[in-house]
Amino acid sequence: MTAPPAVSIKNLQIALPKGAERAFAVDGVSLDLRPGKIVCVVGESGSGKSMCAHALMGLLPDTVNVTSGEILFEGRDLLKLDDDGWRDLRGRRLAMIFQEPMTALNPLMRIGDQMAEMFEAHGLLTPRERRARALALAREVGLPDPERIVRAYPHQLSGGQRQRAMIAMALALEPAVLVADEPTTALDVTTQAQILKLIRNLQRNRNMAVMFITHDFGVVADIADQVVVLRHGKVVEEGPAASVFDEPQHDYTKALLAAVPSMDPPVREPLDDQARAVEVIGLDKTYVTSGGWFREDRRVDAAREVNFNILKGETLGLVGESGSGKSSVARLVMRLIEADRGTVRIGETDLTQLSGKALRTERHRIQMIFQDPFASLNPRRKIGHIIADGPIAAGIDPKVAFERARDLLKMVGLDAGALERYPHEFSGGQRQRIGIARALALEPEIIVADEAVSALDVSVQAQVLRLLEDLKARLGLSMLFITHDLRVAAQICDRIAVMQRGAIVELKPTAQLFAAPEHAYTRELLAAVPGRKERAPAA
Amino acid sequence: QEPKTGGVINAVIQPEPPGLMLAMVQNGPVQMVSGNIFEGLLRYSPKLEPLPELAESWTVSEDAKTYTFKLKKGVTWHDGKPFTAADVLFSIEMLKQTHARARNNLVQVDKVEAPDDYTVVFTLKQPFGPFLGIFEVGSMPMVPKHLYDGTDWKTNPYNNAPVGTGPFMFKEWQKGSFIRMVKNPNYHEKGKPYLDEVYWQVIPDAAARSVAYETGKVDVLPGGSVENFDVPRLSKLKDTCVTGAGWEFFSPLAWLWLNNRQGPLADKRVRQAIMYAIDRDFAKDVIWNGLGKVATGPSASTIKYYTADVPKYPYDPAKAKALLKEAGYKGEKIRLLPLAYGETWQRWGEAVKQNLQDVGMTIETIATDVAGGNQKIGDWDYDIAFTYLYQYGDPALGVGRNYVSSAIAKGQVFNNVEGYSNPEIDKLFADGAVATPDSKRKEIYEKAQKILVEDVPVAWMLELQFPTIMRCKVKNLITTGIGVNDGFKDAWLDK
Amino acid sequence: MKQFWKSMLRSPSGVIGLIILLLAIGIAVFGPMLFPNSPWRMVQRPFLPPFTLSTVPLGTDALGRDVFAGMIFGARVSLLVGLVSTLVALVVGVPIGAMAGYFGGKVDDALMRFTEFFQTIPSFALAIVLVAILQPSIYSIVASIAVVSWPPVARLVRGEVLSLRTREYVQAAVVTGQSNTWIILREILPNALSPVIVLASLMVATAILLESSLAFLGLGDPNLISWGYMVGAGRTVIRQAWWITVFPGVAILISVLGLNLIGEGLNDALNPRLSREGR
Amino acid sequence: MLSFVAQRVVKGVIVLLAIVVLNFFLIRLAPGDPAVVMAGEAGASDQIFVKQLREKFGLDKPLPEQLFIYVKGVVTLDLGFSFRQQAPVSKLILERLPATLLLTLTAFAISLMLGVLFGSFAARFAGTFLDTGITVFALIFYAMPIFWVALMGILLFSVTFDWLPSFGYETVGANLTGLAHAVDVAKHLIMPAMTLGLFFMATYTRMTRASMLEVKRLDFVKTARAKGLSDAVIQRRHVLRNALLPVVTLAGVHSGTLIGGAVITETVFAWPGIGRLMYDALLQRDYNLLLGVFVICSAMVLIFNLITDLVYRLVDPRIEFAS
Ligand SMILES: Nc1ncnc2c1ncn2[C@@H]1O[C@H](COP(=O)(O)OP(=O)(O)OP(=O)(O)O)[C@@H](O)[C@H]1O
Ligand SMILES: Nc1ncnc2c1ncn2[C@@H]1O[C@H](COP(=O)(O)OP(=O)(O)OP(=O)(O)O)[C@@H](O)[C@H]1O
Ligand SMILES: [Mg+2]
Ligand SMILES: [Mg+2]
Repeated sequence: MTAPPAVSIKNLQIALPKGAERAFAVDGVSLDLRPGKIVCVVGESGSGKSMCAHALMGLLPDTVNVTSGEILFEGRDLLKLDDDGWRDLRGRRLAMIFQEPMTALNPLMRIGDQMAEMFEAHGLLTPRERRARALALAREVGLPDPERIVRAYPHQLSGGQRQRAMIAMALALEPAVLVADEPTTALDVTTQAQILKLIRNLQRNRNMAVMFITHDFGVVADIADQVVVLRHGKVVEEGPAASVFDEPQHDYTKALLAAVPSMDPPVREPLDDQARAVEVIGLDKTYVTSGGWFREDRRVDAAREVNFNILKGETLGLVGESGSGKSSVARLVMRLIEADRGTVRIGETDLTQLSGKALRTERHRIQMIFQDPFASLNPRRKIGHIIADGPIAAGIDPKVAFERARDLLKMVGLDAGALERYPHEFSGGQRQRIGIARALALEPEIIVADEAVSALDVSVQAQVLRLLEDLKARLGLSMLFITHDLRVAAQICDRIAVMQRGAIVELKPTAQLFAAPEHAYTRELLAAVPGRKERAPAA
Repeated sequence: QEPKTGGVINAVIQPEPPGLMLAMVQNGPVQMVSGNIFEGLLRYSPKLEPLPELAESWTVSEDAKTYTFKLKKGVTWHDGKPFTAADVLFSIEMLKQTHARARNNLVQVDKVEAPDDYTVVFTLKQPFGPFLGIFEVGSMPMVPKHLYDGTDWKTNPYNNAPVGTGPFMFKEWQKGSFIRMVKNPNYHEKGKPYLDEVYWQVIPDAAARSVAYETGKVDVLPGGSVENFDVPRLSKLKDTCVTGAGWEFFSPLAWLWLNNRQGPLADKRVRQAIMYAIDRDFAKDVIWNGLGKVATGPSASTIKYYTADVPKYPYDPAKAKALLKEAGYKGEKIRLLPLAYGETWQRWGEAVKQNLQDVGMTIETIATDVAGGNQKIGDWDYDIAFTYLYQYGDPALGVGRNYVSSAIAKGQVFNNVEGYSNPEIDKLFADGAVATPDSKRKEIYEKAQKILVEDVPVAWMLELQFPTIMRCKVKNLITTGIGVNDGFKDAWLDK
Repeated sequence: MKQFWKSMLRSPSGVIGLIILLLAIGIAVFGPMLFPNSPWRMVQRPFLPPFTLSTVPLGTDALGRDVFAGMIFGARVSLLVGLVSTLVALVVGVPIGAMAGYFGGKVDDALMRFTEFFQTIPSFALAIVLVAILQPSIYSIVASIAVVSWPPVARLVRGEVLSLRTREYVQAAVVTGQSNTWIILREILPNALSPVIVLASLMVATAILLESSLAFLGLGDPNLISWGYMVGAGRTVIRQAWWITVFPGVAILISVLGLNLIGEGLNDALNPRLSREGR
Repeated sequence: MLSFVAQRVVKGVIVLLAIVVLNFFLIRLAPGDPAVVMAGEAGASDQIFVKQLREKFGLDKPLPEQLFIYVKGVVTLDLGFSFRQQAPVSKLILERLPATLLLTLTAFAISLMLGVLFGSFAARFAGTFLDTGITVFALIFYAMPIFWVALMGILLFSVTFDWLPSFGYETVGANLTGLAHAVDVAKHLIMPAMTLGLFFMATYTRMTRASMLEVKRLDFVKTARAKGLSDAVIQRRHVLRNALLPVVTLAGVHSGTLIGGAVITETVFAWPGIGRLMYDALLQRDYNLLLGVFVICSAMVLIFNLITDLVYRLVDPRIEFAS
């Protein structure tokens, strides 16, 4: 049954630079990737998943070194490869999808060109054919309006769209081994389902070996052949998917499985008698990008007549396909971009009417957790400052602010040493938590969380969600919770709004929505949630 | 040696002239180029004796008040029209309005008449000794009446393509690059000019000019176009001839304006102390590379009626200190204004400053560019200032103007800038201009020189010499006292 | 701060640069005290080549003045002109560029038009006019050079800020209610620093040489000697006496090299991705 | 986009007028009087003459009236009459403009190309001997006075080897046409363009290097490597393009100032350009000519600024046109 492994990682040990939270990012990891099989690597954020993946691609950061072990691919030890050797393998034989879509794309190159580069790098096809292939790829990964998207620049795409572009690139040359570092984290469930199917198909047809890093157990359940559980850089459990799910051996695995949120929304008290914390009336936003000298302008309706309100202590979920305008609505509510029309009210204050200092002082009432954790952290500021700056600006004594930053870090599961480090020294999930800590630091009334937990592993996710619930209860916090993880939405939201192409198509209390979705799109979404077939893990 | 005909000469012109219409603009480079296109009635030998040019001959009446010029016949303008006395009359009228020096020179003229096409008669109000010295092409160029009469002179198109009677015709001017003039085939002196063409190359950097000469791209470096420091090196090059001749008419003399009006410098002894304090031989040897001559007084040695029999001021710091002490100078600050004409002059300013400081004077150098310096001098806002001036052959033309009290006026950069006022000197110069005969004039001017040198209204430094460097195959370039300014008429190339 | 110095001292270029600069400043400050002779004094025969007499090790200039003394005394003025005018240019240019880029719209328009006024007049001409108006002195020269050197800084900073202000971390700072000043100072400028450092360390040389061009026109401070002055003064005799321009020229070159090395070290020290490990 | 350009042009014209007015006063603040300068040159400085000159140039009129006359002229594209050269300013400038543009644009292209090339090499081999070598090389041309570099070039290539002409724009009197003429001009152009270009090169070299080192560490470079792209392509396409932004900014600033900034180069090589014209006008206080040059330079700079902004947009699509 077991074909010879396509890649076999043996006893890999990767050292971190001085000052990092531990000596080795990865310590003695061994695992095999077999053709036609998907190995899911799960584990808490910061456990060294990405490091393994990067080592496999020969793309470890300068400051990090492999201290021992080997990675065998087609009989060669990749760790001993020279530059030319790597160049030949990368892209063609080994491909990778990166965790953070915004920074992983060249901001100055059109999407289509970046895709076409894949072929160019290996001297394949003519330029014309490359362009045609790029277009086809865009279509294949389900990018909407592919003709337009291939001409767009990364910043003009939604997070999910960017991620799909990345996936398209990685799959372009049908590599023997695909390393996917949380490839669907930023995607809505329908797209996620598509992509998973895509990867699955390709992997089956081409007999591709896949290393799939994720923390979404639904996804694991759907696609994994093998599961590897990492913790603190060590493999704690490994085995066929079914056995890991059914008979987890290690306590940690058990805990992880226990933390997977269920699709059944808990019963929630109706909050009707509460005051309105946020009121959004008739928001419209159209992006117009000038198309160049003679080309037509590109227009995207990111918000069309968006109306909703959030009561005090309530969490409103905002779900919808990638690119439907969720982040845009969040930004409009935050007044990071100006609406074409419409009003945003916080309590009694009309945020859209304020400006300057008045706006600034009101801002601490509403805080945001950004979708892209890396891009939203200043690369030249230490974490301590990043978190404490807001409170200090609000007039809190710096000492107190730093003290609180320390507490907050602890609260989101990072140790105090993190205060002194820079953003690039953290894993994706850790950065996400830093973002959360920053938003909480100001003790806002309202939090706009744009995919706040999507990069977190389930245990931390559960922890953070508990934290948010707790804060909500304690401080009467309201939340606009943007997510595409419907399980999470089910657990945390009082009501859910479903967005499609800039418009809210359905808005209902959670239980009602899950029980009786009206809109066709909502039904589609619910059907696409991964891991449904599998026995629901205990909530 | 028989002159040979044909050939092209490349000469350097520095700086680029602002225009070529000599009647309208008269700075050095304009004269140098246009002096070959236009002509005057006379030229002057190196001894400054008048020579015929457009005037064939001239006579002076007994009372020295009527000068009759016979014009040369058969002279044509470059456009073929004949040159006649009418042109002379028109030129004089025009120059009176556009040519400051000509106007000054002509104040003694009562009337000018043309009894026939080839005779011009000047009648003076009173005898004017230097009168025959004002007809050189730069001082009184002849202008074509038929092209200028009744037009707006300022915008006349012929300003850009001047038409004269000279040996060369204007052909082309690429601004910033070169001016080209070609042989006038109908020139009135048969056989001349010998050259086919002359290119005046505009090369603004002195070092680049030397290189252009070294690499054979130019053949003639008129006086002042390379740095003094370069002269010895260039002179030693193969086939290179150097001459200091050709400046007799101008005789540039450098001195320091001393502001006689105020402060310590109002005291004659302080001014004398300055003369003693400055090492002029050092300046000549080091700064001017041995070129030129230490000046003895207000007249250059090439000027008429020059005398060396005047009080002497050798370099004597001790004496200078003594004089300063005697005058009660107590270290009051004295402002020195160097001339912003380039490195040589800057160095000279520094050397003089050092000399004066050495005898205990407190000197503050004031920095300005040329225009700013002119303004300060014109406003009498200085204590000591560098300058150098042309002398135009006769003390009545180029010397007196700097010392007579009638020439004191604010806003001008020459004439009596120093504010020296001595009735005796005023009288001597007034008499000298109109005295006859020559021996009488000589006596007067020698007396004036002695008084001036004793009084030190300004501190005379050097008679400057600007050697012309050229290839030895260029023959006969400098034949007159005005040098290259009309030199290409006689020049020829020994191929 | 301590860490900053530590990483600065770890980069070899930074160390070499610092040594050069300290040396130059040391000469500028203490040189004239050790060398009491006026550099204007004519001490030997003119055009004495270097290394012939131990009393005038670097030879003499056109007037027989000691080139070595000139180098020592000139350090003070040249470094002053170079460093101070660059500093002033930065103090003016950085805030203007940052504000223009950050606020955009009308503010940007107004500030950029203002910048254009200074930027569009050829800088050399403007410097001459300004010095002429203000009367030449070390102060007016420094001021004029600063006035003509800040526009590129402003433009550069603006360009960088323009692209940085859309970054998400800047938006993150906006939503936490931080003041614009804070955001510009803390979030944006540190990330725009590297090109500014490069530009500034180059500007010093331009300033030193601009001073020499002014001196050449008679608009230098005639009572102070500087490297620029020496270079300019030796210009005409370059072919007879190379040493008059070459020595001060080399001094300028070394100072500029030093400053650029410091800039490099500074860049590394300020870059968190490098500071931990060194290279 | 077109409307953006149109708007900028309108604004540019307004700025230009403001610049004219301010320059008008600025120039006149400088001590010195053109009439006195000219009288001085003519070897005569009596007051009648100076007064005559002042009348001729309209300098006797009150300043506001002079300004009015001047601005009126500028609006109708008449830059006035040069006192000293006795010719229309626009004619004088137009005569020189082609030479200046040829020189500065060539120099500009050289400096940009070499600068970016060397800069990317230095970045690619940062910390190595090659990097240091490039740095020192670039700085030599930057820190050494231009006239020195120029003269050394002349001594080497004109005097010693006799390969290149040492001065001028073309061989005077050769009357070449067509290709021969172009070759002749190119030969004359090489040295001045190199001198000027090498000077500006340092800035671009250093800027490119610093910027590339910054960009090199960004995530998308990793993506590019994961694609299997060769190092050269990554450097060029991904790193360099992203690093180019500050270089473009600076290039924009320089391209404008280059026009009037080539005084020394033009002087040493006797290049008949505008820099020299301006310099003389300045020293002689030829107000109209000086103002004219300033106006032309300003217009050039404004045009280049606009181009820079457009190029910016090409280089960085994230920057939107403000309207
Ligand atoms: N700055 C911009 N300029 C032009 N178009 C933009 C811009 N930002 C977003 N868009 C477009 O607006 C649409 C909505 O984007 P938005 O980021 O709000 O989507 P989203 O719902 O948050 O998606 P995701 O779940 O993938 O993050 C997308 O089609 C995107 O391409
Ligand atoms: N450049 C770096 N310098 C120092 N430490 C680093 C660096 N990059 C990552 N780390 C540390 O290495 C460890 C492993 O990081 P890695 O990115 O592999 O985590 P991960 O398992 O992918 O987590 P996530 O699910 O959050 O992405 C973390 O503790 C992180 O803080
Ligand atoms: Mg990761
Ligand atoms: Mg989004």
